[in-house]
Amino acid sequence: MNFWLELVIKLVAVLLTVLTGALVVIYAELKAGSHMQSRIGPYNAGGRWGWAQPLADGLKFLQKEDLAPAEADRAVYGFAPYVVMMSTIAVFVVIPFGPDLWAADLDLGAYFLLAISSISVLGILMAGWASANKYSLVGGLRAAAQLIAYELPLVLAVVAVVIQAGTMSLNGIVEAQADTWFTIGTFEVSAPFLVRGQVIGFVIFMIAAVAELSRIPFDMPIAESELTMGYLTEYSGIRFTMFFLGEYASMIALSAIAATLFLGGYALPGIPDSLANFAGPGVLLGKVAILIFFFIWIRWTWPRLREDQLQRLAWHWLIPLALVNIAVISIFKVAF
Amino acid sequence: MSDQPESAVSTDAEAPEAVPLEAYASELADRLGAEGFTVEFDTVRIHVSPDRWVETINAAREDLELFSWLSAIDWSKEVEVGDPVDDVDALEERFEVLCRLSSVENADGAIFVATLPRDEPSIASLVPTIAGAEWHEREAHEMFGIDFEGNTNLAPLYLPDDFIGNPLLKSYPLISREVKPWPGDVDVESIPEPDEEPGDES
Amino acid sequence: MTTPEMIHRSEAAVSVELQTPDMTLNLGPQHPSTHGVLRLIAKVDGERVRDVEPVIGYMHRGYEKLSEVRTYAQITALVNRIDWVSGFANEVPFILGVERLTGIEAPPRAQYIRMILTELARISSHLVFISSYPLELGATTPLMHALREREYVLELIEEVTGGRFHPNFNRVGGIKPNYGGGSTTKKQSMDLPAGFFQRASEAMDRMDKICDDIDQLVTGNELIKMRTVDVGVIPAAKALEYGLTGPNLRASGVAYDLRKIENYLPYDDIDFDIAVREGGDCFDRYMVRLQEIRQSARIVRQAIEKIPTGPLQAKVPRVLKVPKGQVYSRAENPKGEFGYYIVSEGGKMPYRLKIRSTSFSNLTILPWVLKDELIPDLVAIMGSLDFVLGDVDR
Amino acid sequence: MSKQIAFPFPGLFKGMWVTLKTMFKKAPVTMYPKEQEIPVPRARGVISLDVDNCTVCMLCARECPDWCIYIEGHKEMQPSAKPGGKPRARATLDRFDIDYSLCMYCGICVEVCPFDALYWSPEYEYSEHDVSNLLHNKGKLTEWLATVPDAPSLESR
Repeated sequence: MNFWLELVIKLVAVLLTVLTGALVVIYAELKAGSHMQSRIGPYNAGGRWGWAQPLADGLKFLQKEDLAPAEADRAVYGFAPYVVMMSTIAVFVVIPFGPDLWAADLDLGAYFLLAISSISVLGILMAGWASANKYSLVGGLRAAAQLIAYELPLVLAVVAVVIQAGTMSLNGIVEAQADTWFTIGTFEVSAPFLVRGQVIGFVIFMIAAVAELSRIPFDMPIAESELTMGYLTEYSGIRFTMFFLGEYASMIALSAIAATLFLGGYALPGIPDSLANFAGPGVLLGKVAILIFFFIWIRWTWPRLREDQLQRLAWHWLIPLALVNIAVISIFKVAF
Repeated sequence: MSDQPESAVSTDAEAPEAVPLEAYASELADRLGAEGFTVEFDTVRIHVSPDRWVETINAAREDLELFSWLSAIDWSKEVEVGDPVDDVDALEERFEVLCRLSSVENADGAIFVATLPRDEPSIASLVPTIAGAEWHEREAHEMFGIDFEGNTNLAPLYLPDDFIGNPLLKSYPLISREVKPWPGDVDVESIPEPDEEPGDES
Repeated sequence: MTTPEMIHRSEAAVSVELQTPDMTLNLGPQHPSTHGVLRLIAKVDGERVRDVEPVIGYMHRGYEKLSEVRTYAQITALVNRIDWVSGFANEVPFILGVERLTGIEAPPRAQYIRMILTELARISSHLVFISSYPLELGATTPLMHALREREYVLELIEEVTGGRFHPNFNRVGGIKPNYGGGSTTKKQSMDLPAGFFQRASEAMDRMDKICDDIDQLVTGNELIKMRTVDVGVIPAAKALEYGLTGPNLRASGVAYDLRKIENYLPYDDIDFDIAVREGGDCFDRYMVRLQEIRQSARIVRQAIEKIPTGPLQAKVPRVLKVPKGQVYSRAENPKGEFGYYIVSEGGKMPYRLKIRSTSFSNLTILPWVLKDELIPDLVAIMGSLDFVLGDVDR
Repeated sequence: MSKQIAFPFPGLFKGMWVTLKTMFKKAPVTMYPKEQEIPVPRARGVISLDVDNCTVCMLCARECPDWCIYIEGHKEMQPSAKPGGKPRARATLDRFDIDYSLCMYCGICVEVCPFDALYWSPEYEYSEHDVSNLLHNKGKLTEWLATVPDAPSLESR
């Protein structure tokens, strides 16, 4: 196939996945959250069950004036949302949706993924600093401290998976999970890494993912009751939409990563290889949906932590635990 | 439920204590060396000399632990709003500063009253010993113009910084009641006399 | 887990190396955490609040001045707007004060109705706290769950008084007269409507259930404990010095409840406990209120069992003459001691009305208790004091 | 409830169970413009006027704490009910306005009216785009009279 045509198709596919995915997740959050609160959520927009609410919200945001504070550093202020959005979208490039359904299969997929997703810290710091607002500044700094602290357990949890899989390619990791674990007679049993001893790694990854997303219980950077909206305080219109979509897109991205690394990605035991390319996206989306529901569920149930408690959780508990996890996994890998 | 004994409802628990209440008040006034006391409607008022204001209240706090509130009354002959006092001629114009202390064990409690002159009223501040009095004193300062010596932060509490006047003084008019006529003032026109009715004139 | 010493030790290590200038952070008057128009000027050193100066008065309506140009009947309509989440409870001390001045005593049934409605107001006020406090800590769902249940209480209040928030239901010597449907009904009082007892006891069952739910959702939640336990500790001596009353004082271990002490309504017929906790931190203040909802539900249940029949209005002269005198009348409001110092000079209107509003006194402790706390704790402590700005500013 | 934090954090999961249960329950929501709640009979929604009963005694206007009732009237001579009797003066209402932008719904006017001319109606749908339209005149106040409900029956004990 023509290289350029293929590139365009892949780009459009990734963009569409990200944007529609984000809209769907926003709708899911509105709806599930409101039902958890004895409300009914969106109801009127789009006729049935208010399915068009995220679209309507998006349109509304587009119409809003794009305000910038007089004291703001215009260039940085304006550019920050796109940095966040970009880092999120770039993550999707390496996620495999089927044995042959991927935008790019890098040898260092897992490495690329962690590297690119930490760029969003920059965007958030830019937003916090350039807004010329004390709430934004405190929020931005909180975000930076938090994202850097939780980048480590996230990486360490992934390292354990990479050790177990023996490859950094995401496709390779999925295939490693689809491979035979052991056989009972002639029956071949395969299982995702979660079952194969990565429970602690998965829990660490999920906690760190929530922190990376700055969602409750780790939403200090935007803590409404303290900092009004943290680094987002001054943003409006299209730029706010970027942040907003970025947040939900990265929620999908992190869920997809977790599904790929720990839950077997597009592979599902029992689905033959011949069907994997067709069933793969569905399987992956199903797993992503479960994880996203988990994110939504805790967001509407728990309160938030305090900044020092959050740091203590990362440095005193998660990072040592992740290191122990790596050691244990390595020993098992070498011994068996 | 008419079989419910009516006597079970005792609302005025203090009524039988009326005599002990006066005994309590006089005992308290004696102990604190106050100028006097009044007990009316189950409310104990201990009159304190302004010089011994802080001293007396601190002594009283030994068993009346809870600082409840502090405020003032403007006794004025000139009344811009509301009803004037009962007997205007006999009134001695003055400020009364009130401070209520309560016991947390029982219903004991007393209102300490110090009388201040109406021009340049000033009294020692309670803030050094009762930190909670600060806002109450600030309120009394801005509302009545009473100076509390020793309270370093007498900035307006409620009112804007550039507000002029002391709104709770009786001489301070209530603007909202002056800019609009009272609708109740209109009366239906008087009944015309029969011989003045238009038809009869001709 | 986290002890204050741990925080201070880690802070000390940092502050030796980094001397940073303080930043002034302005919270309010429009800010999500101040639920009302409270403004805090906080000097912060990083996340730590060094000094805080509350600015109030954005909602000052001058009730003390307005009361000087209103008759006693008109003031009753005014005072239930002071602390609007428990409107009924504000009327009670005022009307009791006027009754003490005039020497009129309301009949037992009227007093029972007052007691039932006061407790319903207490439940509704505490439910607002239970809903808004986790919200300040970031939990959004208890808000909706508690407000959903509060609706049942407000419906009860509305059913009896005609107003959800501002009942204006107390009259000197009894309760509000009936109106409409011929002049004869006007001489009767508004009795409880049919089916009220049934609906009230059903609503009280709901209150017990929501308390259990809130226990699961909030009280037992470890994150809530991490945020509130040992945060904003107010020792009893400080609380008394600053005039804290109500749940804020009882959380510091002082069993001061005017319902037991003053006995201004037939509370001695009812078997209930004062909720007291010893710690004086945010968690204890929260727990006291949660327990008080259960106790109030208990009071309402007993009251609807014990309510006597009989008249609702004592004999009151057609033109009510309030004699000359001064009275301090107080009652246990949901937020603490609420009092009116009424100075009557024998006129139609009081000569002076000092309103001892609860939240005002409860808020005076803010500068002391917020000093050297973290910004997130500032929000947690402020919320735990449970104030209403209308009650602060009057 | 203890202040201690137990390790496996049971409280976190109990909370999640509560929200999950709530999610599958029907939400107690009234879809306002489509469905309407029926207000209780005693609800203080709007004040209605029975012009025939009004004697222009001004009591309500005088007792109103907000001064939001405006009344004007004049007296007319009417032939006596009995033949040959003296003609009587009867007060006629010219203007009766309630300014609902000022009204604080205390109900004092309804209470003091000695001739049952004022009634509370629980109607609440009279919001306006322009604040001046909240001044309801005699005609509009009379229209509300049709919505006044009967007083509720009382608790039997």
